[in-house]
Amino acid sequence: MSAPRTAPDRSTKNPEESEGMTVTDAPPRQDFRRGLRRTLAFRNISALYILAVMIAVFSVLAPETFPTVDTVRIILTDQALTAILAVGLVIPLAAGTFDLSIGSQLGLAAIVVAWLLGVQGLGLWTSVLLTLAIGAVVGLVNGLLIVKAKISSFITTLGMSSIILAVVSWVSHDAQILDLGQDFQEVATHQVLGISTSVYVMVVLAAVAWYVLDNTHLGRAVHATGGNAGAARLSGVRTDAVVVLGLVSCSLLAAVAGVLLSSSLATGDPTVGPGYLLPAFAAAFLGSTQFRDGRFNVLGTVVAVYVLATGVKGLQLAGAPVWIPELFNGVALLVAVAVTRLRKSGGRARETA
Amino acid sequence: MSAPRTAPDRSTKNPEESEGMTVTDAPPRQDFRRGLRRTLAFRNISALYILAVMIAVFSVLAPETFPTVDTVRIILTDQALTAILAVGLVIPLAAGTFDLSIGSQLGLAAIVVAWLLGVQGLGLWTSVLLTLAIGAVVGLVNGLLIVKAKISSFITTLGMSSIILAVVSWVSHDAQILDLGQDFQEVATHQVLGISTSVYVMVVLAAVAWYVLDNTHLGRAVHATGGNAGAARLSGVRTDAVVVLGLVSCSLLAAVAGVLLSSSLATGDPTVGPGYLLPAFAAAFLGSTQFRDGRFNVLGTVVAVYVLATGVKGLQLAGAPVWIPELFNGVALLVAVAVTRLRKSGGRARETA
Amino acid sequence: MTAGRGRALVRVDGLTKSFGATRALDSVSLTIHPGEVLAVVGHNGSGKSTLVKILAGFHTADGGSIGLRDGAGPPTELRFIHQDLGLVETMSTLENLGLGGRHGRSPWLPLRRAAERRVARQLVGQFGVDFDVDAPVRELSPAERTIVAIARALQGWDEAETMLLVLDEPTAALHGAEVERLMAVVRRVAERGAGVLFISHRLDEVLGVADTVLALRNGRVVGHLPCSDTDYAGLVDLVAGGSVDSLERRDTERGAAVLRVRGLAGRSIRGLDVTVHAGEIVGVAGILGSGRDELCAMVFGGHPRDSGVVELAGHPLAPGDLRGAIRRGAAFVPGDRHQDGAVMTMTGVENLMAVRVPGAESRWRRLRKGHEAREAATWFSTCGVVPAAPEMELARFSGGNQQKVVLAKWLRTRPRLLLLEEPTQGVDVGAKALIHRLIATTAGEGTAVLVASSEAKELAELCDRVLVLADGVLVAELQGADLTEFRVLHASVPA
Amino acid sequence: AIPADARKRAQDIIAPLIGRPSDFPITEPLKSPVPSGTRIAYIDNGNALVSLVYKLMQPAAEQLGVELYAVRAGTSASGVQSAFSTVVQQRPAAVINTAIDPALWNNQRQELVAAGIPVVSLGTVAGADSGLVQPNGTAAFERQGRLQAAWLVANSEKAVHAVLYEHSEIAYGSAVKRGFESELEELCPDCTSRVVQIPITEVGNKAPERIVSDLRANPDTGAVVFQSSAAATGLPARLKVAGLTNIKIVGANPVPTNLQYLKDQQATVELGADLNTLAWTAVDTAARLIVGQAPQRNVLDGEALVQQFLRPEDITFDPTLGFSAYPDVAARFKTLWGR
Ligand SMILES: Nc1ncnc2c1ncn2[C@@H]1O[C@H](COP(=O)(O)OP(=O)(O)OP(=O)(O)O)[C@@H](O)[C@H]1O
Ligand SMILES: Nc1ncnc2c1ncn2[C@@H]1O[C@H](COP(=O)(O)OP(=O)(O)OP(=O)(O)O)[C@@H](O)[C@H]1O
Ligand SMILES: [Mg+2]
Ligand SMILES: [Mg+2]
Repeated sequence: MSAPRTAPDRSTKNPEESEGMTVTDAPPRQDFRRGLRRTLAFRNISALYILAVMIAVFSVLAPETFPTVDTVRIILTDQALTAILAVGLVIPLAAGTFDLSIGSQLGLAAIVVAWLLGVQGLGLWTSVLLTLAIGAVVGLVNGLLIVKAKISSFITTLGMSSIILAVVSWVSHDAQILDLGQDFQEVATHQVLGISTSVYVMVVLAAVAWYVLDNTHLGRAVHATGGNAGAARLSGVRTDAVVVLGLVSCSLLAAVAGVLLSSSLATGDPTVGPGYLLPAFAAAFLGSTQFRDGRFNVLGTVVAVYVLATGVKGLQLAGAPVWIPELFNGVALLVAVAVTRLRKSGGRARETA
Repeated sequence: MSAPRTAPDRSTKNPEESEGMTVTDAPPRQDFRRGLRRTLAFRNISALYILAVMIAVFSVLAPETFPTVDTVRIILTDQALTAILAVGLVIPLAAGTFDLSIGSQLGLAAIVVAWLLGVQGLGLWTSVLLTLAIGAVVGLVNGLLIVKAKISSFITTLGMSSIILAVVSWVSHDAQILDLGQDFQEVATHQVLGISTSVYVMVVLAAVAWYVLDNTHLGRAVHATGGNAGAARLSGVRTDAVVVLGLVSCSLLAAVAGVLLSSSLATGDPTVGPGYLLPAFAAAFLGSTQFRDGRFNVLGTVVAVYVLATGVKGLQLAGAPVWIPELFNGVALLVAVAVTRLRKSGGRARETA
Repeated sequence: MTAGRGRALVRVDGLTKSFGATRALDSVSLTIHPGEVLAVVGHNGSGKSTLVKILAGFHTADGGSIGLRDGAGPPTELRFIHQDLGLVETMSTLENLGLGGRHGRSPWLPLRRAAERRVARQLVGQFGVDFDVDAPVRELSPAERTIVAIARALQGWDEAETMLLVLDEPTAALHGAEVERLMAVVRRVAERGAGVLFISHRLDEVLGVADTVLALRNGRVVGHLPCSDTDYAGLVDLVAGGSVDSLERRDTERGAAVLRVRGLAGRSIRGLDVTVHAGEIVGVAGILGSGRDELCAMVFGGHPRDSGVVELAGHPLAPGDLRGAIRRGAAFVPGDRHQDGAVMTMTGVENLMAVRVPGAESRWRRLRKGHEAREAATWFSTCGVVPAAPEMELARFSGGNQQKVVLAKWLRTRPRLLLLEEPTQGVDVGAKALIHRLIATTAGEGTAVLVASSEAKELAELCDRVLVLADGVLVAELQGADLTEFRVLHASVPA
Repeated sequence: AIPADARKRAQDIIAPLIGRPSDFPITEPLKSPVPSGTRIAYIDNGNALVSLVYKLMQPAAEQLGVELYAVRAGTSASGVQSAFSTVVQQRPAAVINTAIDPALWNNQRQELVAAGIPVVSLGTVAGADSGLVQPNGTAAFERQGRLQAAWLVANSEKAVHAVLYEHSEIAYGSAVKRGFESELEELCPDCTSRVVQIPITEVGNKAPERIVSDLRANPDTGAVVFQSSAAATGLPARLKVAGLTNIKIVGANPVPTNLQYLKDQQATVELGADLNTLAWTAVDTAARLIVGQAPQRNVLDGEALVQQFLRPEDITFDPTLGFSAYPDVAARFKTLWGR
């Protein structure tokens, strides 16, 4: 059996992993260089290239306001919640489950924490912890409906989303809840080195999610469940546990985002949740085209959130017509993904749906 | 996903097909009776049972207002647009593609027809036809992005939805467009036998979609594409054409709904589209659990739209608090689906995602 | 059946196809004439499926041409049975048969379900089986699915004047008797003037049915000759590039009983007792529906049981408790690789490492990439996976190499009980011998092995003892001198 | 039956606003000109009303010689915050907001106030300590409720059973409710009123269904009062289907569609707010704040809103641009601005 020892077309596969993985028959030096070239390939990190171009363009168009430390601070802070939510979403998506209720879950946490603080008069940390616990319970219910009642995740979370909106309406009487206290407001907005706490929270949560998903066996179990739950189960992965765990983590992160939102608004607002759904999905899907060649991943998602936000901010600062940023969101999503796809050697299209 | 090759509960399969189809090795009489029993099985038509219960309950709770011809007429009319949109959505879903842009497509058609009539001053039918053509083009673009640029349908239509919203904002300057003329208003609201034209339009479109999807080889090709695009392609189905065609039909139906909406509002309103997205998805998914055992189907979808609407209407007439209908929507979706799933002998859950 | 009669149905010239750096086909040329059965053989990854997929239009070739018969008469119609069958699993047999315009009616006209059902029953009936043609295909067994795929390719063939039937390993999941029926059909098709392109790793089948053989190695044609000019050894030589040692029968040293099954019953199995000792290789034979293809899954716990006790080294294995079974040392290579065996979207190494070996990997600590690379290098070479590309998505490996990865995944856990369903499906002769040796070595180290296979020859060569099932019960137990291919086949066919 | 004197009182209250608008709000001239190159930011969240106001402000900005530009706020709270923080960064001379709840941009409000950038906010009811100047604030909304109640009493023979459709998500809702309920109680103790919440998310789609259901569930309801008539978009067609034709509809803050309905006789009366004058007033107020001149008392009190009851016959203008009571608004401000 003369095995064809031809180099497989690794150029398209998980390039960041080849790094440091000495392939037996190639000199390590060259391998490293090849790995680097792959890592920097346009289709692998298209979003970063787009980012670079945008920074250059907007620095010319809005030289006074765009290329400033302020812009960076503001973008970081403004998008921290969307990023937290999108990172949370990556987990169930990687495990092959949709969570369409994250937007309303964020809204639920935002209202519940305000209600506990402002109406029930509980203490700051009690309220926050209770809210997170409620968030986790929602995730648990989602998860159990999916694995026990065997309802598809799409339907489960669509239905759950309606239920949560009803609860929000019931708890808040559709009105804002005010008077949450200065302390609470500090939770999200306290600044360290000119950057508010929500950014730090986002970074920590994203780092944890990244570590677990990309660097541990548990993370691999999550991806295996998403890839082929039946086969994963037969290899000893507790796929049901993975799905439930994924949804609970996602809900927890949504609850964190909700608490931070109410804190930064200093108000519990019953209408804020659903607006976050699509941006989080757009970021997670765009993120999946970055770095890991089609796999949902945390780093790509965070990058996607900030690339889109930078574009919008730049357009705003450059004084583009009001409808341009929305157009940009759509076009950027399509272009970034299309670039990744077109360069890929044929076959295997339409992976998702 | 539990056991591989779990004992198939074959008794539950495609029951409506057995009806009237003499199976050679069973006495026709008995076979027919068995078919009937399956057809009437709770888990197969749970939504209809729920409907029956609701009608009974609300007739007691709101005896004056609920069990009246008026209620029927009102529900029929109110939901005609949602039903058209949901029926449209069934087609790409059956072909395995998501269309998250249907809501904004509806909004686009609503604005475009108003703009052509009110601002450009074109004739009634010219405007309507042009609007439908534009709708079809949007579907075509969606389809080409999916099959040619090989972007997943989820991302494509998410991005497209942003782009459409930008276009709507640009065309309408975010303002309502008025003065569409009495003739145009009649398009949707003209009454025949006390029922407005939009209902008739819905019935005709649903019938056509039902015929094609459930009763022709073309429909089978659509389902095959959704079931396993690769296998379908290898067996000679032109899956790319099916996907594009599915999205174009869906967009056409969304455009019809948009035109009818502007007609019944007598206004082009730039904000109306997105609100229709989730109801249409809920109906299509709930509908997929009815009649055809997990397959997306038109009849189930139309029934789902009206079952949900009847519940909401009954609750409103019985004077339930504002948030109850939303709760009902969520719970009804979950219960109807769970019932279908639980009774099924284990296995094979989480088919979608 | 004389090759060369009439004009060629298909003429392939200089076909070339690369996937990245892998040259899957390298100027391959062939012709098939009416009535000719051409067998294509070659080691795993030699490009056979790629050739088929190019003919089917699934891949586009980098170079070369494919000429279908033109001029007088209708152009050649190609019919396929792909290696992964290409069925829509969510749809019924009936619906799968109707796909792709075979119905000859406008796609807009109403369906004629009653007629379709009649035809479907008839097509399936040709193979002597009877199952619900309205059930979704995913609920059928692999063999039943193969039959659906064959039935689909054959429907209406007698009306097609110039047909080329392409079969990519159609027999991988079939049992002897079913294989016989298929061969009969293939021959009939050829007699009627159709051409057949037949791919198989079962070289005796090739000799039995083909007129001509085309051998591929690394994408290149290394032999194209009439069947009459060669024999089994010649074919082995073409495929494996040398002769293959047949398995040395070892002296059976039975250890303690490792697996003890009592009164097992399930969907098709009705009360079965099995004991497998350490170091013993026990085969399971039987035709479709005999319970042969269910036993391993039930023992492992992946398949529900109605009753019965399964004990591994004295500890009961509960149905559904797969982790418990794995912890106790059970390993299960399922018969359906795509559905149950592997995660096709993950890489080779990820699939290899998918089963956690207790103690070897820590859950929260960073994955040890270096360690994984070493494991992959070791196991890919042990099991002969080519290309040895651990970072390639599994879907891009050839069918046989995917199978080797799945085997490697479980062998790596050094199991106490190895449950194998069709372990060498889709594997070339060379690799098959390698796998047999691996299994024997594993058993030699004290592992109890239970092998379910549709291939009597394999069981006869590999096993110490073969259990023959029919209708869910044990009908014969063969060992020693009684254990021959013929006796296994004979015992499994019900009187 | 409603006592004659009560009806008389009610008629007196509404009479000044029937067939003619309330007084022009701005009377004091602008003392010094706005420096050239002044930029004023506007936050546009895509809402029809918000965009309309932007459109109406453009001629005013031109007249004043300032650059007015819009920043788009997305649908989520982050979108709003992001838009406002863009504005904070741009440091315009003033910021004008319409109807976006200040709670959603509290931090940015503080930053704007701290940076000394004046913020004119239309249609919001933030507290006095917010640092926002709100030309139509709490007072205007309470008056809206009172006027709607008075109109009902003035135009009914018998005691009416009214329903007020409100959006509690919108902060000014409670002001309208307060005004409406107290005035109705005062003028007509026999009259009853219900307050029904319409979720703001249903405006433009499901609101009419909810309204029709509510009216059918409460068949004795004789009058419908809207906190904001936008919720009535699509209502006439639904009422037609349901056969509910004898109900008085007292709208307020009509969007162009509502004016169109009124023109087509598909509504009874709208308490029109003159958005055109309001838009000019906002620019005027911003100008005063920019040059350091104190706004007029009525602006600071949130009463600088021109209102008029609009009947079908009053819709002699193009509804697309909304109701405009003072066609010569440009000329008037030109004089006030000394241009
Ligand atoms: N290498 C792996 N391969 C597949 N799945 C894994 C792997 N590592 C962890 N998991 C999954 O991660 C989850 C957490 O694992 P858990 O902590 O229960 O492991 P454990 O403690 O070794 O299990 P047990 O206590 O049952 O032996 C489980 O769902 C498991 O299936
Ligand atoms: N989509 C793909 N991407 C990358 N490489 C591929 C792809 N498809 C096939 N290959 C490679 O092409 C070569 C030939 O594969 P092919 O499937 O034709 O082999 P085969 O002869 O059918 O083998 P088997 O007997 O195992 O089925 C293999 O090295 C395989 O890894
Ligand atoms: Mg192959
Ligand atoms: Mg443990």
